[in-house]
Amino acid sequence: RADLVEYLLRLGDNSMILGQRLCEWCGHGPVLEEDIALSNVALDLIGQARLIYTHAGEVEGKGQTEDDIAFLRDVFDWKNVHLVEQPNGDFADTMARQFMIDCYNVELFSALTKSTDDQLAAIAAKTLKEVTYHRRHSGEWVIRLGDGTDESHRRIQAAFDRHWIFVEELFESDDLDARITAAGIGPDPKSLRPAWDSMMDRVLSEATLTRPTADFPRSGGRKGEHSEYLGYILADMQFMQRAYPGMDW
Amino acid sequence: RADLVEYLLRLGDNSMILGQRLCEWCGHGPVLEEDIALSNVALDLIGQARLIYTHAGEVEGKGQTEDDIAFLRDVFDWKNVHLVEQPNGDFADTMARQFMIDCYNVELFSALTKSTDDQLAAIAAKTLKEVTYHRRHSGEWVIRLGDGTDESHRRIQAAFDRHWIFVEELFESDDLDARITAAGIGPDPKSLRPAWDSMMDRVLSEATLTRPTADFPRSGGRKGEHSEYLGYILADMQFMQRAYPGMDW
Amino acid sequence: MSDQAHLSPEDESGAARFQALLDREEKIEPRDWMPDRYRKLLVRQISQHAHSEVVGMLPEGNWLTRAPTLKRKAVLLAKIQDEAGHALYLYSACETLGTSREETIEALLDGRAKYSSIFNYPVPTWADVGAIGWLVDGAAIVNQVMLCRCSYGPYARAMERICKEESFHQRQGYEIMIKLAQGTPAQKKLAQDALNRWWWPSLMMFGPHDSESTHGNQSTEWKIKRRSNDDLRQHFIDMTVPQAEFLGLTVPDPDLKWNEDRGHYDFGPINWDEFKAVLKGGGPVGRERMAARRAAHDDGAWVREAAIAHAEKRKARQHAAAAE
Amino acid sequence: MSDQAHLSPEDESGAARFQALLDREEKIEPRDWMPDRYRKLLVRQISQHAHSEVVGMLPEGNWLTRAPTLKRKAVLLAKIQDEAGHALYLYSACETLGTSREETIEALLDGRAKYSSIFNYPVPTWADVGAIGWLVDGAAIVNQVMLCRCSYGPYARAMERICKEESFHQRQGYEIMIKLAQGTPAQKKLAQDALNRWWWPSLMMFGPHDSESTHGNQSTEWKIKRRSNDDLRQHFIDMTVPQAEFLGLTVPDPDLKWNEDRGHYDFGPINWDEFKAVLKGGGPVGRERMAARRAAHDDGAWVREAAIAHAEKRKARQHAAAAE
Repeated sequence: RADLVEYLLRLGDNSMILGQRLCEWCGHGPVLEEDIALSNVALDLIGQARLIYTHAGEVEGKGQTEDDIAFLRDVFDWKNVHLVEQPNGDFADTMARQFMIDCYNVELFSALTKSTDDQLAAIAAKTLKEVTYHRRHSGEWVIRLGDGTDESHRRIQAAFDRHWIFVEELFESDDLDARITAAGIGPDPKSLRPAWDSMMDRVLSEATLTRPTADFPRSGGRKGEHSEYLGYILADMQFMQRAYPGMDW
Repeated sequence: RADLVEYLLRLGDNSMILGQRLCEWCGHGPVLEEDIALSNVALDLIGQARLIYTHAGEVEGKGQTEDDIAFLRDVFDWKNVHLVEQPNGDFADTMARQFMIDCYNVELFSALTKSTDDQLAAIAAKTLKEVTYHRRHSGEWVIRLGDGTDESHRRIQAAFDRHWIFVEELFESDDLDARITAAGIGPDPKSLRPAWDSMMDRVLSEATLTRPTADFPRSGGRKGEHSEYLGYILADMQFMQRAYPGMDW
Repeated sequence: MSDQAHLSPEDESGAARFQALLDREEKIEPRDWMPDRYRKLLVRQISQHAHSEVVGMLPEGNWLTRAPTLKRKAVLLAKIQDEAGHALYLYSACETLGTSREETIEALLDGRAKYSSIFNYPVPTWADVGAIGWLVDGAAIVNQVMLCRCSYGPYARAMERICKEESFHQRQGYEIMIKLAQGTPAQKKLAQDALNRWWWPSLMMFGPHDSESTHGNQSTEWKIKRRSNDDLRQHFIDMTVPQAEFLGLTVPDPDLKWNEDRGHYDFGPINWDEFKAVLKGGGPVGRERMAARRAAHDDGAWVREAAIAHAEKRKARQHAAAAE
Repeated sequence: MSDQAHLSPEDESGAARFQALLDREEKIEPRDWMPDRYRKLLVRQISQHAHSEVVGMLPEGNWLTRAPTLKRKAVLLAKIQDEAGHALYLYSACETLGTSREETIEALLDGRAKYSSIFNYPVPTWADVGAIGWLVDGAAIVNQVMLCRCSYGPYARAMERICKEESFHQRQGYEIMIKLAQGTPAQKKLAQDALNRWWWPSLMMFGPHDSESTHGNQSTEWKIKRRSNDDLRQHFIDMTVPQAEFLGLTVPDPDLKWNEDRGHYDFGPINWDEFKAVLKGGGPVGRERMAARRAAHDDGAWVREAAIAHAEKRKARQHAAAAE
């Protein structure tokens, strides 16, 4: 049960932090339609986090609500991968990051629809629809920017180059993953890689982009090791719950 | 006594928030000497805030420490003027902001050395030396940038133009000021204006800069009315005390 | 020189038809003849309304990253998303009058066009998010309900869609206020402070007194505006004061009291100097709002160019493929 | 081909004197003759040290805005200020060897020069600030105490000044750790986590094993380096383990234990693959560190240019005034 809670946090934290990052775009998008699209994606991600946290709280059985889980943990207790906590950068950075995680999420939640944990399987079924739409949206932008102007090509290529050091971490497995896989709760992260690779290659090629390589991949997010960005994200995100503890909003 | 506490917070909050802003420069200055100079100014300002807060806590007599005062108040309880919470912008913005407040502080603390509150008079004597040095430093930069290259002239002029809407607020008086002045604790803010104006004019002229005008001056900071920046400043600044309440560090 | 002075015979029949439609309370549609000034007045008003939706995303957007609960964060996101949607409807309505979205946005960015000056006040606390929903959206709805009966068809229809969502927003805002008002003393203080700051600016949203309104008359004749500023303002006050009482909050107007004879609340004098200063000087954070919009526009230029370039490439390829 | 191979007669007497100074444990001074490789080795080492001070401002600077108390904030500010000062001393020492600060900084920014890779680890919690002071500054001091006896005068003297301040920093860092270790369970956990993350990287600060060290021998012959990497590392461990015990924290090395025979602590194998990867790939946040330094340099260019332009204008004016 502790394993399941931990595993759920890994899932929920990815959605939560990426959703939080996307909130920063609000009102600053390159075109109104994208303001709407980005907040739509953010809304889905935060919705996913809420479902997953609520489930985690119930499995844990200590009465933790979705808000307790989101607002009362400090950096080292967060289990998200490094990719989702990266700054938004320019629109190309945001789209490269998004497409990378969307491709991952489609494979992950697709596998999770067969989870032996019924509740998680149900959440995954709902989430799969959302992330499939996200992938279409970000994928289209990757193609548009890659095969757009010289400037957009340069920017989106640079964005992938910058973010490629975060790829390995997505597919890292540890003991917990082994137990989760054995229990039929979730897939072995490694097993998601071939499909991710082929989707990535297909879209990069259509976008006339070069697949980057990474010398020194980041890792450890799932174990609570994070970049210096996360602390700042949490300082804003948790301010109200920290400054006004235990109140109803 | 409540008046004195409130008045001390107005003084301390200006130093605190400006010191906090200057901390953001650390490691990002245009040249190492300025990294040192800016952190030196920040150090002085934070030192001033500590003395003033400690005094305020003692006058109030409810056992509040300097840290309680700095870390446990939300936006609306802060009494600083708008000028000090403005973003650092470029080096010109920081120096224009700094020179404006330094000129103000020299006049203010000079008057406060004659405060009927002995403790405040002692703090003012120490502070006056510091802010006099600050004013020399920022004033030299204003001249250097104004009478430097075309680009630096343009930037520092733009910086003054941008910050001029915050001048009026420095010299606003309210009922509290009237009582404080009557009690001989501190000067009427209005009375500081002529000296400020003449120092400003002298340096702007040496810097070959034009004194700006402001259509719609900001106000209300001393009563707790603030820009949207302050909330973000506090979210970072107060994170530790909020997340780990009542601990020793 | 009035519009009537130089009408061609064709225009004359158009003008007659236009007046007939107005008289019969039917809608003017994009392809109908309409006086130039009617068109200009509408473009001015609709684009100002559209810009207000866009700029209005910023003050609340401020709190997306800091909303106190996940539910509130999600609701706020959905609300701001709606506002972007409203802006799209309204830019479309402008386009039916022959003004492209690009032109309309240019006018905002170079300062020719206005947006509601209510968004030039800062939003320093979470309670402000509640107060904006309750009071600002509340005032907007009073205006918009009237505009659903406006004589120009596309605008009236856009307003109908918008009104539905807006009343949902107003309810959400009020719900935030209820939570605060029923909460701890700290929360109640947040709520009262926000009401203190937003009350008078909300009243100013209805514009100057009827006696001073510049566009009022023509707008009323053409059935764009169907109730006067003072009338709408009174309606808003009558509706809102009981809500404040229910919350247990004090409206910051010592002169406010129910007038049995009038069947309305009497209220104190509005500080029009502040109104004018905010309109003129951009208000406490007007500069920041416009800077944010300009930066979004400028930083997004390469994205918009890329989208166009890609669409053209794609079209050219399809063409080439079809030609083979 | 050794330096000796193409010495002029003048150089030869210089070389003799250089060796004699070394032998007598006297300092080499800037105007003394010295072998080219000695000079290069020093420039490499001193500039790397200077860059480390500069880059080292960033990880801790991160916590200036978030320090938990005002006192800690002030102490941390003072510390970082000292580091900038150390960098100044060291850049000056480099200049005595004929390399300007600009050249030295260029070499950092274009990636030719290195800095201590310890600063390429992230600093996610406040306890890291304590651990950096305790362990990283502690390791630095061990190295620096040795360098106070280095053969090059200006470097040795810079080191003396630096050592004094550095030991103050180390004490401050340890004080942070004491507070945490004596604090609540949450604080203890922060402290233990930080120790876990910083222990091994601190040991790696002393460089590869003596058997693998590339510059060690020549450095030792020239009395720049007076103790071997392994020797210094052992000294650091012997000094630090009792401090960890005093804190009640567990050093993350299951093989660590006191060896009565050796009179030293035995310790487990160091993961040199990680060391090399961090050196090569920049470590977890190397890219961010260099990006921050480059941005500071680029954004500051106009300021430096303005200062020069103004100084010239002023000089020209003084000149003109004097000529009148």
